[in-house]
Amino acid sequence: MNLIFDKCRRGARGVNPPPCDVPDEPAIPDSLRRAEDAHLCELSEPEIARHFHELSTRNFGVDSGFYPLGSCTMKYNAKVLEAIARRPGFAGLHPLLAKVAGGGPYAQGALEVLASLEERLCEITGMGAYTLQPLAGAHGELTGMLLVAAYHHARGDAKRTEVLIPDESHGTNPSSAATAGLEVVSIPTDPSTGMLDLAALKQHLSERTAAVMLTNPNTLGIFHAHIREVVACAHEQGALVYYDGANLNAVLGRFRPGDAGIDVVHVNLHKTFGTPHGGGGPGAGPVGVNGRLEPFLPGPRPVRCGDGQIRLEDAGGKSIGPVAPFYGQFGVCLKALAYIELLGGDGLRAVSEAAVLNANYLRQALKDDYELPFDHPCMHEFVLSASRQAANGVHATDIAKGLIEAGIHPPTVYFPLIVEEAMMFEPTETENRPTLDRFIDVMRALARRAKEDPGSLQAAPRNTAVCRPDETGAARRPDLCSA
Amino acid sequence: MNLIFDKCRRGARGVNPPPCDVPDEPAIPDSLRRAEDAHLCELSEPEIARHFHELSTRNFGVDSGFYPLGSCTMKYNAKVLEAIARRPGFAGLHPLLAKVAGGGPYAQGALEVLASLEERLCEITGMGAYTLQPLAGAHGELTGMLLVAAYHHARGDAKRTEVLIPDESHGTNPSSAATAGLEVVSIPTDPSTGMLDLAALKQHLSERTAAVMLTNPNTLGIFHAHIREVVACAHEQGALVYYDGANLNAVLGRFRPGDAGIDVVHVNLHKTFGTPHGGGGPGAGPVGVNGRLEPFLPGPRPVRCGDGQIRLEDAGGKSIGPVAPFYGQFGVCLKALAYIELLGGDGLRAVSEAAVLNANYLRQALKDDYELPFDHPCMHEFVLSASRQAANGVHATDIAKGLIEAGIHPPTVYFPLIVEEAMMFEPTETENRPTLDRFIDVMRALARRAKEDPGSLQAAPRNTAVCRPDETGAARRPDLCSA
Amino acid sequence: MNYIPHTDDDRAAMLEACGLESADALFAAIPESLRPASWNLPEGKSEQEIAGAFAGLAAAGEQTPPSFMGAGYYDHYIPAAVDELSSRSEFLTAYTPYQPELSQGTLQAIYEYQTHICRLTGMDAANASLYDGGTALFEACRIALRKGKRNRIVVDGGVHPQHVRMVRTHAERLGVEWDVLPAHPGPADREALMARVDGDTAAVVVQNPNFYGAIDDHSDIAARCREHKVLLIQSVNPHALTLLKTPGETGADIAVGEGQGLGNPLSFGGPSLGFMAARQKLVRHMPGRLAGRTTDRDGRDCFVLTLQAREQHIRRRKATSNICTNQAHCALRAHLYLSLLGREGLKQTALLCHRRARYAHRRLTAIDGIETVTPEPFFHEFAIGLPRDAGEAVEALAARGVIAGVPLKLYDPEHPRRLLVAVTEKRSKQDIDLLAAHLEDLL
Amino acid sequence: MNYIPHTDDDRAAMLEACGLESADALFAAIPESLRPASWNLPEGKSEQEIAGAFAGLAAAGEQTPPSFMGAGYYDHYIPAAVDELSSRSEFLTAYTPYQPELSQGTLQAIYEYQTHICRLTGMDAANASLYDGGTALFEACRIALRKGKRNRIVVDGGVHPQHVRMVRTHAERLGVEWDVLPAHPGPADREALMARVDGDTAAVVVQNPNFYGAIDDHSDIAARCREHKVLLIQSVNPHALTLLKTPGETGADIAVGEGQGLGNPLSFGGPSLGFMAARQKLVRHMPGRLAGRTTDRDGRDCFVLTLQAREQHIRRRKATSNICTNQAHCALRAHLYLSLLGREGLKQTALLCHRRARYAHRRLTAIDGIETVTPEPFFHEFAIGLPRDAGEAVEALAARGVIAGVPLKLYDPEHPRRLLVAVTEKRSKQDIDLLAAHLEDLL
Repeated sequence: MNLIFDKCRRGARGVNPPPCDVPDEPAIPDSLRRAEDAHLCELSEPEIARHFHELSTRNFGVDSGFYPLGSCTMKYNAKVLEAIARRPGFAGLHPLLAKVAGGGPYAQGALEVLASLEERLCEITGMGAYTLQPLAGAHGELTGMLLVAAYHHARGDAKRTEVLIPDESHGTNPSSAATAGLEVVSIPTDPSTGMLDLAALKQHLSERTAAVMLTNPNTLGIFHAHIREVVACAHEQGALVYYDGANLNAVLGRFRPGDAGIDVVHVNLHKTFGTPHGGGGPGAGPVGVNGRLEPFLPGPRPVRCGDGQIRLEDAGGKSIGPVAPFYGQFGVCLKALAYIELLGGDGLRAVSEAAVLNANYLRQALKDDYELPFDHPCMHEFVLSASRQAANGVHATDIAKGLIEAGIHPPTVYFPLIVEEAMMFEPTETENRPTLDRFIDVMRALARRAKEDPGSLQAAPRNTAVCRPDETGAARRPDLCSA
Repeated sequence: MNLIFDKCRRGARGVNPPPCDVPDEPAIPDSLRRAEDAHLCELSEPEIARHFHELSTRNFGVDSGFYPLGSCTMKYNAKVLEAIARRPGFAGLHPLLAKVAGGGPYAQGALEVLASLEERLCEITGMGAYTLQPLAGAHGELTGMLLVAAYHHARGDAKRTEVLIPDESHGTNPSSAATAGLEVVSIPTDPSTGMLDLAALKQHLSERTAAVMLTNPNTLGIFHAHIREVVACAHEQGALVYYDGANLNAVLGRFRPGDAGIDVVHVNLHKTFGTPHGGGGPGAGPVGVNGRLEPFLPGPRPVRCGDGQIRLEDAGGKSIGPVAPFYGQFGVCLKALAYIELLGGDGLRAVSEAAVLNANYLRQALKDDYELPFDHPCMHEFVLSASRQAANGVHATDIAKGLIEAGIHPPTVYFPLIVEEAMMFEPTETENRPTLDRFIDVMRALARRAKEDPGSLQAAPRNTAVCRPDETGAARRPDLCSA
Repeated sequence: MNYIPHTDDDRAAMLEACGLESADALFAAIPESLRPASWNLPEGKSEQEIAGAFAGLAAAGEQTPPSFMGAGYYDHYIPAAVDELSSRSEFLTAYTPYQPELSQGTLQAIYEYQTHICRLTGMDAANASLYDGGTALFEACRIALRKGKRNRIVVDGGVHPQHVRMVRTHAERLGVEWDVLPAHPGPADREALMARVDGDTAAVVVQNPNFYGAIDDHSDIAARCREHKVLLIQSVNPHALTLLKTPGETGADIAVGEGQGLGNPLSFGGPSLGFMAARQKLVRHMPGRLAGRTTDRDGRDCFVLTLQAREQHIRRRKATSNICTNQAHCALRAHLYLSLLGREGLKQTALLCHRRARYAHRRLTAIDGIETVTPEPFFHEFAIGLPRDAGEAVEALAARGVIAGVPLKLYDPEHPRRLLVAVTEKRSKQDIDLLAAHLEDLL
Repeated sequence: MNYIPHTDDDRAAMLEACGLESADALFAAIPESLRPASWNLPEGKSEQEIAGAFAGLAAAGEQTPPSFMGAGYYDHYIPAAVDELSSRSEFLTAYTPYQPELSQGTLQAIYEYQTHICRLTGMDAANASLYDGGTALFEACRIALRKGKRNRIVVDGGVHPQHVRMVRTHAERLGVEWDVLPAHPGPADREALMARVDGDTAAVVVQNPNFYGAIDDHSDIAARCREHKVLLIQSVNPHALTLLKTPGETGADIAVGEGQGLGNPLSFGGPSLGFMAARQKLVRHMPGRLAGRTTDRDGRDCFVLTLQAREQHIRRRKATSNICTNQAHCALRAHLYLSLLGREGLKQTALLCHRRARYAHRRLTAIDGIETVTPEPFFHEFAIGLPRDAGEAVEALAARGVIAGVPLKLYDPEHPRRLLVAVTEKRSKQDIDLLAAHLEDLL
C-alpha cells in the first residue's frame, strides 16, 4: 500500500490547535528559523483513519491468532489493563508532581502503584529490593551489570571485569555486559542435558569474574536444576550471579531466584505480567537485588512513611545514578501491577502450570515429526530443529512461512544459536486446547509437505500481502526514509 | 467461521463477579426457579477476544473503505465523539437522577447537552421546538404522525386520516403512517423533473388529508423547488406538512424546512451529524415542530430557568405522551451536539457543499456509462440505473457485487422503487478526490465488464469469505437461533 | 474544515469537472426565496476546545455518589472487553448489514445474540433488537392485535408504568381497549387477571420480576390464556432470567424486556436495548430485523438478514412494523457481555445482586418506621415505605453522599412515601451499610 | 482463573497426553529444595474489584489543577484518533516485526515515522525509537566514542541535567572523559565550548531549545566541530523543530530528543520516546531497530527490519547497542500525532505555545520582584527568578489551584529561587492570568 506521504495533498488539514487568545507575536528572529516548513503529512482525519486502519489490517497481534513466538511470551493482554492505564489520573500525571511539596498529593496513587509493584516483585522473585527504572529487558540487564561492576568497584575489587554467559543465552546478555564495559566469556551447554556445563563454568571462574549471567529455565526451555551449585561456585570465587527473568512465566510460585541465592534479577514485565508488546515496546525491565547490592540501586525510590504516605527517597552516595528520566515505564508498571492483583498468588501459579502444560503438550505431539535436540520434559517453551526437513531443502524459515500461510504466527527461528535449524515454541497459558490441536495438525501437515512437496513450502506464504521481502537488498542499499 | 457456541467447553469461565460479602442466602423457592441453567457461552476472555476480533475482520465499516450507500450518509465518524460519550460523567449517569431533588446537580451537564441540542436543531432546521425522544428515524416519523393525528383530533377534525406520500419515498414513511393508525395515499413523481407531481398532489388533497409527508431533497437526490407551493396547497386544505430529514446533509445552511412553512420535521442525527451507525443502530430521530404543534410534544423536556439551571418540565395535557423511557438516545444526542459544536455554522455549510460537490462529480463522470433516469444536477446523492447492463444479464446487484470485489461498499440497490435497476450513490463530504476518482475507474471498468464478460460479474465477488448467500432458502426455512 | 478532505485545488478542479463556476452553483436548484432566514450558529472549534468543553459538562456527573436507583435501568459492571471489542470500527461504523459479503461480522453476531436471548428466555426465536423495553412491549402488543383480530389488552399492575404509558402513546390511534390493573407491588392479582381473560382479549401483559422487584410464576395465567387463545406477553429482566422460571417454561407467547443492563451503560437513559423473543408460530409476525443462517453459493455456512418481506422497504405501509434502524450496536454489546460473563458468571452476578438486595432489605426494614412494600421473594430490587416523603429523603441523603433509590411518587403520586431500592453487584456491603446508617440517622 | 482457558477436563486430558499424573509433575525438574520459601500474595480478584481499586488510586491525580510543569515532559493535547487508532489490537498486541509477512502494518508505520523524524530534523536517517531522550543521548555519545576513537565528550551547560546524569550512569565504565560546562540559561557559552573542541574530543553535546527554554543557533559550533572531526550531537524539541533551524541546517551530526510530547501522555514519566536521527555516514553506526523499504519476491514494495547485523541477536557482544525492545508503540503514536496535526497543525501548535509562553513571561516578569532568567528568544518555556524559594512558592500556589512550574532547585540547588515555567496549547490565557494573579498575590 502507498506511503502516507504519497497520499498527501498540499493544503489538506487534519487536527488544528485552538485559535490564539493572547496578544503576543512570535519573537524568533529569522536567523534562528528553519528555511522552510517541515514536509509533514498533509491529510484530513478521515484519510488518516483509513490509512492506519489499513496498516492495522496488515498486522498480526495476539487477538488475531496463535502467536507461539519462543522467548517472547505472547500471552493474551487483558483489556481491562488498557482501560486502567488510560485513566487521566494516571495518564495525565506529570512526573515532577511527586517531587514538589504541594504537588505530592496528586501523585500519591501513582506512588502507591510503584511501591506496591516493588513489594510484589520482591515476593514473586524472593529478592530484597527493586528498582523499577530499567526501561526494557535489555536495559535491565545493562542496569544489573552496572550494579555488579559498581559493587566490585566499591569493594576495591576493580579487576573483576569478566561476565560468564552460557552460549545458549539471548544475544542481549553479552551485548548488555559489553555495553556496561565488561568482558564476555561464553560457557558451553552440556549437550546431554541442555543445561549449563558446570565443569566448564568452574574452569572459567576466577578472580577476574564479575558475574555469572544466566536464564532459568534457559532458552532451550530447560530448568538448570543445579542452580544452587552454580551460585555456590560463583560466590565462592567472589563473583555475583545475575538471573535473566525472561522466562519467569515458567516458574511463578515454583521457583524464586532469590531463594537460590541469586544476587541480581531482571523481570520483563511485558512478558510475564500480560502487558502488550506494542509491536516492539514499550516494555519494562525492573531489576531486583539482594541486600548487599541495594545501596547501589538507582534513585529515587518510593518509600512508605509512618503516616501512610509514600515519598520518594533519593539514592545514596553508592548509587550507580539514574538509568531513566523518572521512575521507569510507569504505564507498563501500572498494567503489570493490575495484572498481578487480578490473578493473585494462586492465579500466578496457575499461569505457570498452564504455560508449562501447554508447552509439554505440543512438544509431546511434535517430537515424532521434528528433531528434538534435547529430549527432556520442557518448561514453558521448547526447541525443535528442522534439520530433518533441511535435508530435503526445507529450512526453519520455510516452516515458518508455511505456518504464516495457515494463519499462525511462526516460532522464533534460528535461535538459540547452538541448535541447528532451531525453532523455538512458546504457546503460553492463554491458548486453549483446540488451538493447540489445530497447531499440531498444521505442523504435522507441514512436515509431510516438506517431504512430499518441498518446493511449495519454499514458495510460502502464498496468501499474504507480501511474500519473502528481499532482506539482503534492504541491508545493502538501506532505504530508511522517504525522500 | 464457527459460532461462538460451537467453541464453548463446559466449565470454561470468562469474567466473574466479586465474591459475596453479605450473609444473606438466596431466597427464591424452587417453584419459581428455572429448571436448568441457561446455556450461555462458556469460554475464557482470550477466546472471546479472538472470536469477536475475527468477526470484526469479516465486517466493513467507514474506516475500511468507501461506503457510498445511498440515503444512509455514511460519513466519517470522528473519534473524539466516542471519547466524549465514553466519559463516566455521561455514560454512568442514571436517567432518574434528573428527576429527583438532590440528584439534579449531577445531571446538569447532561441536561445542558439536551437543551443545547434542541436549540441547535431549531436553528439548523428553522423549527420552533424539538422533542429528542424519538429513538430512530422511523420512530421520529411515527412520532410525527402521532403529533399530526393529535393536532387534528384536538381541533375536532378527526376525519383527517390520510397521509399523502410520494411514491419515491423511503418505505418507512408509509409504514410509520400506518403504524400510527393513518391511511397512506401514494403520490406519483413527475417523470420529467423527478419531483413530486404537484397536480397529482392537489388532486388528492382533501378534507380527509391529515398530512403530506415528503423528503427534500428526495430519494432521487432532487430538490423539490416548489416546496412552498406544496406547503401552501396543503395548508389551504387544512393539512399539515411533514418533512423527512433523512437528506438534511445536502442542505445545511442552504435550506431550512421551517422557513418553507413545514409543520413537522424529523432529523436523523446518525446520518447528518456524524454519529456511527453501529451496524444498524442506535440512531436518533428528534422531531421538530412549529408553534401550533408544540403543545402536543412528548415530555418531559429540558427548560432553562432564570438561575442558569436546567430543569425538566413535564408535558401538558395535550401531549401525545412519552415515546421513549426518558430523554431519547442520549449518547447519540451527545455525539451529535459535539459534532455540531466542532463544525460550527460555517463547517456545517461546508459539509453540504462538499457532499453535493462530491455527488455531482461522480454523477458527471458516470452518466455516460450508466443510465441516468433524471438528468439534472443532483444534491448529495443520485440514482443511476443498471438497465443498459441488465439487457446483457448484469443487474444492479451484480454491479454491487463487482464493487465488493474491488473493496468498495456498494450503493443502495433497487431503491427508489420507481427506478428500474436503481443504484443510489451518496459519497458524503468526507471522501477525498482520489477515492472518488478510483471509484469512477472501477465503475467504468464494471460497465465494460458487463458488456464483455457478464458471466464474471454474475459470479462476483470471488475474493470474499462468503459469496451470494441463499436468501430465498433463508426465508423459506428460517434458522434464527442455534439449537 | 474539520473532516472535509478537500483542498482548494481539489475543490476547484472538481467544480470545473462538474461544469460549475462556484460552489453556490451547486445549490442552484434551491430558489433564492428559500435561503435560510437565519443561521445563528457559533464558529467551529478545535477538537481540543470541544473535548475540554464536554469534559466540563461531564464533570458534575462524575461526582455522583453510590446510587441505589434502578426502576428498570441498572448500574451493572461492564467488563473492559465489551468496550474494547465492540468499539472496533468495523462494527461501530458499519451500516445495517444489507450486503452479506461485507457484513458477516455483524450478521453472525446478531445471530449469536438472538441465540443468547432464546437461551435466556427459553423461547424459539428472537429478533435483532428493538429500541427499548417499552417499544418492545408495544411491538409485542401489535403482534397480538394483528394476530388475534381482537382489540382488548389486559395489563397487570406490576408492569413498568413508563412502559405502559409508552405503549398507550404509540397505540393511541389503533383502537385498543386497554384494561390496566391498578399498580400493586406483590405477585399478579390472579382473580382480577383471570376474570379478564376471555374471547375478546388479544393479550395479557405481565412482568417478572415486576416493577416493584417481586418474583412471580405466571404459569397459571399462561394456561388460562392458552385456553382462550389469548397471547401472554411477559416482560422480563435478563439477569433474573438466569435464576427464574423462563417465559418458555411459564408458557408465555412473547417475552420482551429492557436489555440495557447487559453491557450497556446507563447513559442517562439511552441508548438502551429492547429485546423480544417468541414462539415459533409467531416468527413471521415479529417486527424488526432478523438474522438467519443459510449457505452461500459455495455451500459455506453464512448469515443474512431474512424474512425481509415483512419489512417496510419491501412491504411499505403493509409492513409488520416501521422499525428499521434498531439498536444493533447495543445488541452486540449485550452479546459480548453475555459471552464474557457466560453461563456461570451471569448467574453468579444475579445471585450476588439478589443476596445483597436481601441484605439491604433486612438492614433497611430493621429501621424504625420503615415498612416492607414489596413482599419476598424479590430479585434485586424492592420497594419500602418510609415514614416521610421519599423524595425529600432521597434529597437529604444525596447531600450526605448516597442516592437512596427512586421515589415511587415519580410513577404513582398516591404513594409519596414509597422508595424503590435496587442493588447491583456494584453496590458493596459497605455501600449498603452506609445507606442504612444515613437513612436511620435521617428518620 | 482469569485468562486461562482450560477446563478441568482439558487439563486432565492434556496431562494424560503428556504422560503425567499431576500438574506438579510438570515441575519435576525443579528440585524440592528450590521450592519457594514464601509466596505471600493476596488472592486473585474480579475485574470489577481491580478496576474499582485502580480507579481509587487514579482519583487523586484526576484533581490535578492546571499545571505549568515541563522540563522536557509536556502536556500537549492528544487528538482522540491517536488513542483510538493506535490501540487497535493488531498494533498493540503484536511483537517486534520479525516476520515481515505478518507485520507490514508495524513496519510501514515505523518507516513512515522515521521519515517524519527525518523531515522534522532535517537529517538523513532516523531509527525506530529509543527508550527516552536521555538514553538516546547516551547512544549518540556511544556512536561518537566508537566512531572517533576519542574519549572526551564536551557537554554544554544548557543540556537537560537529568539527561547528563543518565548518560554518565550508563557510561560509567566506558572510560569517558566528561567535560560538562556549568549550567547556564542563555545561549551556549561559545568561548568555553570552542576552546574545548580539538583533536581529542569525540563529541560536543548541545541542546536547542536548551533546558531553560532558550533558542540558539549552533551553526558556528558545528563548523568548528567539522574542522576537528568532532561529532556535534544536538538534543532538540520536536514541536520547536517546526519553527527552528534544524539540526540538518545547523550542521549537527546526530539529532536526539525526547518525543513524549508527540501524542504520548505524560504517564508519570513513562513510557516516553527517545528519537534519533543522523547523517547518512553514520547509518551503520546507529543503534536500535531500523525499518527499511525493499521489494518482495513478486516485486511489491514492502518493509523489513534491516541492518540487523548491527544488532545483538546476531552480533551478541559486538552489537552496536544492546537495545532490543524499544518504544515502538510510542513511535506509532508519535507518527499518528504528526500525521493528524500535520505540516500546518504542528507548526500552529508550536506557534501558539510560543505566543502564550511570551504572554506568560510578560505577565510574570511584570510582577514586582520577579526577574528574567532565560533571555529571549525562548520557545515555550522559560526560567524566572522569584524573590523567595521557588519550591515554597509552588507549594503555596498548588493549594490555590495552580501548579506554577518546576522549581529548578530540583536540578540545581544553587538556585533555589528559580522557577521553570512551560506553556503548552492546553494552558489558556485564562490559566496564565490565574497563575499571574496568584503569584502576584503570594509575593
